[in-house]
Amino acid sequence: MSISPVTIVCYLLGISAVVGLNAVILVWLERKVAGHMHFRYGPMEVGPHGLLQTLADGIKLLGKQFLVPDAADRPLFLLAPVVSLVPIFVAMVPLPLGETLQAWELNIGLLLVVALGLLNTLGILLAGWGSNNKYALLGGSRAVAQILAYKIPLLLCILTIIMMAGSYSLRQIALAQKDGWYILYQPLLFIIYIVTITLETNRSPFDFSEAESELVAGFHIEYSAMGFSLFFLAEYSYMFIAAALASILFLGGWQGPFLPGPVWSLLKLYGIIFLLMWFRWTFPRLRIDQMLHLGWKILLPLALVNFLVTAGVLAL
Amino acid sequence: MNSPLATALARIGIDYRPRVPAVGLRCSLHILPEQIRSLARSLAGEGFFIETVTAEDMPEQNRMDGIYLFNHYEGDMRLLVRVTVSRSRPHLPSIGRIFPGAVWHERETAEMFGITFDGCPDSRNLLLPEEATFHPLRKDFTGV
Amino acid sequence: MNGYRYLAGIVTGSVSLLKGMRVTFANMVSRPHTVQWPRQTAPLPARFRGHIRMLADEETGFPRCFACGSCARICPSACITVQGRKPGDRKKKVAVRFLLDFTKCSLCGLCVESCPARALAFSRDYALAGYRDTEFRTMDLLEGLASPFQF
Amino acid sequence: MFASFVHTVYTLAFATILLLVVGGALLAVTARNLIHCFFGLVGALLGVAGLYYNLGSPLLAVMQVMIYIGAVCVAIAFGLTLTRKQGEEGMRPLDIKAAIPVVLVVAMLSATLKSLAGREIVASARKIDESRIGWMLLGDYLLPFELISILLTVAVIGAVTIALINRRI
Amino acid sequence: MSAPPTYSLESTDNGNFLLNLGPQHPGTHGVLRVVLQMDGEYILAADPVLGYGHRMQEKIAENMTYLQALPYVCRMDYLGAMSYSLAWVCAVEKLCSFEVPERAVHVRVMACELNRIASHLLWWGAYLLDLGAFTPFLQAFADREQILDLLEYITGSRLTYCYFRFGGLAADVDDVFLRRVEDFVTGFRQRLPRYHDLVTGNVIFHHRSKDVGVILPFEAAGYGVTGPCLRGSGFAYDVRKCEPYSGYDRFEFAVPAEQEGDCLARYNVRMAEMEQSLAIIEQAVATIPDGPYRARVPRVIRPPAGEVAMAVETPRGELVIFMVSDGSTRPCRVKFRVPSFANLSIFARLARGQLLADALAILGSLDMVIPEVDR
Repeated sequence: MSISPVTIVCYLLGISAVVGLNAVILVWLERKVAGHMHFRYGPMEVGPHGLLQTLADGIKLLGKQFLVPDAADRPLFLLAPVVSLVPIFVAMVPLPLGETLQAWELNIGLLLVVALGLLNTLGILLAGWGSNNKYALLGGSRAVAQILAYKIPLLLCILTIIMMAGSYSLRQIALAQKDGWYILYQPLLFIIYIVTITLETNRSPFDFSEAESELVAGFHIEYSAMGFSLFFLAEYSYMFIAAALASILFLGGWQGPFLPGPVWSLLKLYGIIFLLMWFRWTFPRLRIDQMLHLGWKILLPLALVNFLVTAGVLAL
Repeated sequence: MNSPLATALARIGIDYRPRVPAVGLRCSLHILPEQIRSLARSLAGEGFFIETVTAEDMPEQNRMDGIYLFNHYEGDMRLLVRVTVSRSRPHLPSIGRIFPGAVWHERETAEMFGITFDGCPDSRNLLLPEEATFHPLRKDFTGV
Repeated sequence: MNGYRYLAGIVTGSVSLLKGMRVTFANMVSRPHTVQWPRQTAPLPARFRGHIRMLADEETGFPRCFACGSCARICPSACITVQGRKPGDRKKKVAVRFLLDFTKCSLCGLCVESCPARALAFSRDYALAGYRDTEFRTMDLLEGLASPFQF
Repeated sequence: MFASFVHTVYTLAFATILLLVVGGALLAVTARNLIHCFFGLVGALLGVAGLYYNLGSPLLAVMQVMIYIGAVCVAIAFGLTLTRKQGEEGMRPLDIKAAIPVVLVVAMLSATLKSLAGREIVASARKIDESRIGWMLLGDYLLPFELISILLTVAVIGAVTIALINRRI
Repeated sequence: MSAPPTYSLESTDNGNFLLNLGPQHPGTHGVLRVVLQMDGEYILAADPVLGYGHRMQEKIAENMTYLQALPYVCRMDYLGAMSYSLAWVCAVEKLCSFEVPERAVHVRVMACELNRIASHLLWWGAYLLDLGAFTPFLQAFADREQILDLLEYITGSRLTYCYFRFGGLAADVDDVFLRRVEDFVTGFRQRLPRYHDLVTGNVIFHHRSKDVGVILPFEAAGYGVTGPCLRGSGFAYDVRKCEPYSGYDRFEFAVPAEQEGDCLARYNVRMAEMEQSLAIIEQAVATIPDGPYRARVPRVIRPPAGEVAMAVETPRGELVIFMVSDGSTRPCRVKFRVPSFANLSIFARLARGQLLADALAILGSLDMVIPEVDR
């Protein structure tokens, strides 16, 4: 309990750096992946292979005017991007990216990350409601309907892992996979988990709350400049957290031969993020009721059966 | 020759006189405004579909022709129906309740030629602005 | 039976998704189709229709146009203005003014086809840019050509 | 010097949490806009989670966020997005009935303060093992635990019912 | 068959609200505006508002000579411009009884079918874009680009070709073109399975398009639905077969039709049509004769007085140009019966009671070109 404020400030700075850098890299990576899947190059002009394009875009966004619509609910409208972004800084605290690379070893780290992941939806709802725009409102209400469908299978996945590792601590869970990654024991669970994090991070084929072809831009339709980029930052940071969690829960975290721990961590993490991008640029979007069907009638029973079977095997 | 066209026309007592389809028309009729609804009903019953409703303005003769094109999904049975109305107060009965697709064509014809379609379920302008009252496809229209 | 169909549906569905992912992955590792303009340019076909330009007579270097006006008459969007004058020593007129309103031109090419003197051709300019619309509203096609009336 | 700085930071953090609880609660009961009320509630619950943390039980704090914000509030929000009829504007949240809880709360608070007067307050509970909580929940307190779980089910069913009442298609 | 939708701007009580979809919306493919009365995500009534791109094409055509109107006609449907040109030149040729040389007929058919494939490819990508998938759009573009290159090679233009002339073509094709067309046909045949792998078999796509937006056969007749939308509802009606024009009776091809009438049926019809178009192109390339590419026609077109209805199967369906000539150099009355107009008119009927996402999928599956609707 006795961490000095200086350390906290250092950690916050470090986490901010990770959040910012991650967003820059992911935006670039997303554009490149999308481009090459489309027989295009993606950004090529700013920097080698367009590496600095995101930075240029960020500077451009900084210079733009942040518009608040007259009809918007001003306090809610301003609060929404902040509500989306702030939990990330806390959720990154217990993530171990290496043997020693962890801001704070917390014995309930996993629960903290999962709990804070929920606040993203509140941010989206806030934005949807505060914008006073019908498309945004539809986007916000879709996000709320979505959370009910995926959260329970997600928690079941996590419960199964907790049961296997016997700890809530992310570090302990990773260490418990010293001899064999959980993905080898639980391939089905891994698939369910990947689907639920696709839902959690609002990415295609589940990007209902921003559904471009239906709701134009959904919940962030009225946001410009920094408001928009904060949402962007939040989206990519949630991806980072979800993928980090996946690599820790199923792929043994930082553990791997030859390479140092953080490198393994980032490799696994970005591998999973690439998988999410691959989904996005391949699949059409589901309909909202089909997503509910998927969540309640496919993911939930599978996760539950998997949970019970695992419990049975562990009890024997 | 027992084509749907002959059957449909026979039912309302119109002689079927096929034309050489060199001009893309199997048959061309000139009927009275009162007949159009019963003709449309008879054609709908035989499975004809509506191709278009339009008009032709002939200011020299001070008349205006409503033009209906019907066709059948079995193919090559295009029927042209002309209905002459007065140019000063053009009125035609609407077939929008028989062929729902005709409503848009009638709305377009109404705004372009100033023909009133009696009983059309929707009489707003279709392509022109809501408040437009001019009729651009009339021959004497030269611009707003 | 229902349970079987439920599971079979999940399996075949997943397989179909994997198939799609295989296609996109194959796309990703294949060569991009885009041409990185302006560093690279795509080849222009021989029949490329740019804005029209005036051809010069090989002997005199004067414009081939003798201002018959058939291009201006046939142009659907009325974007050609042409005037000619008869030099003292020749039988035919020579164009002294040939203006193209490129903002209205629809590049249909009817003028080129209709020209009895074969004086018009398509240019190969495609990346036109300017600071004012007047640059394209009155494009002078006689620019750079010799004229019998210049002293 | 440094210690006092640390103290100031902690005080400020605690003040923020208090502000969140009290402000959120006040917003939740006084706001005229339903969604403002909702986010007041969220703020108050978050603040309570902060209080739990300050009392030395991070597990409880996280559970507070997960269950109250993640489940209950989302269920409420779900209901909100489905029933946007009356009550967005023009609702009168404060009438005479509102005085009753105010009186009760004031009475309870004063009683608590009176009983605490003169004692030293130690903001640190004994460190508890999470697995013990688990065993307790599945052993001695199984029935209350299951009863509480019904709460969420009821919330979800309620939301669905509200949604179905007005569904015309 | 029911009356068109009625809505009133005031009826927003009971949780209903009006949603203004367009005129600038990524799902409407152009400047189409649809006023939707919504109950949450469900659409109670839809009212398309047209005319944002209205240019009075019919009046323009009536004020121009027959030749001058030709470039304008292409501008209505910029994705199937070849078919539009073909309809216009064929209508005039029918009025004047011009003969068209065999070589020109083959090239016309080739160009139109290439254009049809290009249009279907664009539709394929755009429809999947409506469903939220991005890659198909550019995958389709990669192949469409090759078709545009081919057409640009012979016409000099990539979108609004203005290539056909009364009595023939504007310019002849060479052997290079024919060889490139053959290469394209074989290449595209090989690439088609990738389209099916990526989309046709996809389970999400199936869920999104099956049993969505069903056009019943009797409704199709009532609204005059044409083209692939019609053939998805069980009618094998194709103008190329029913009233062969421009030598289509010389080529062997099937008219694919499906019974279900839903978005998936329309999708399957278009996919099958692309293969049929490939077959037609193949035959046209194989049998193209030598000879003139353009018949001698008078310089000034002055058709005899009369009327003609020229039907052409564009990528979107049956286009009828109804033309009345009074013997002068300009048409007296021109009516364009455009396929998108009829297909869009059924949208309000299909959208009622659907989810917003489905309504956009239906709109996409109807394959609209808004400038064609607005004219």
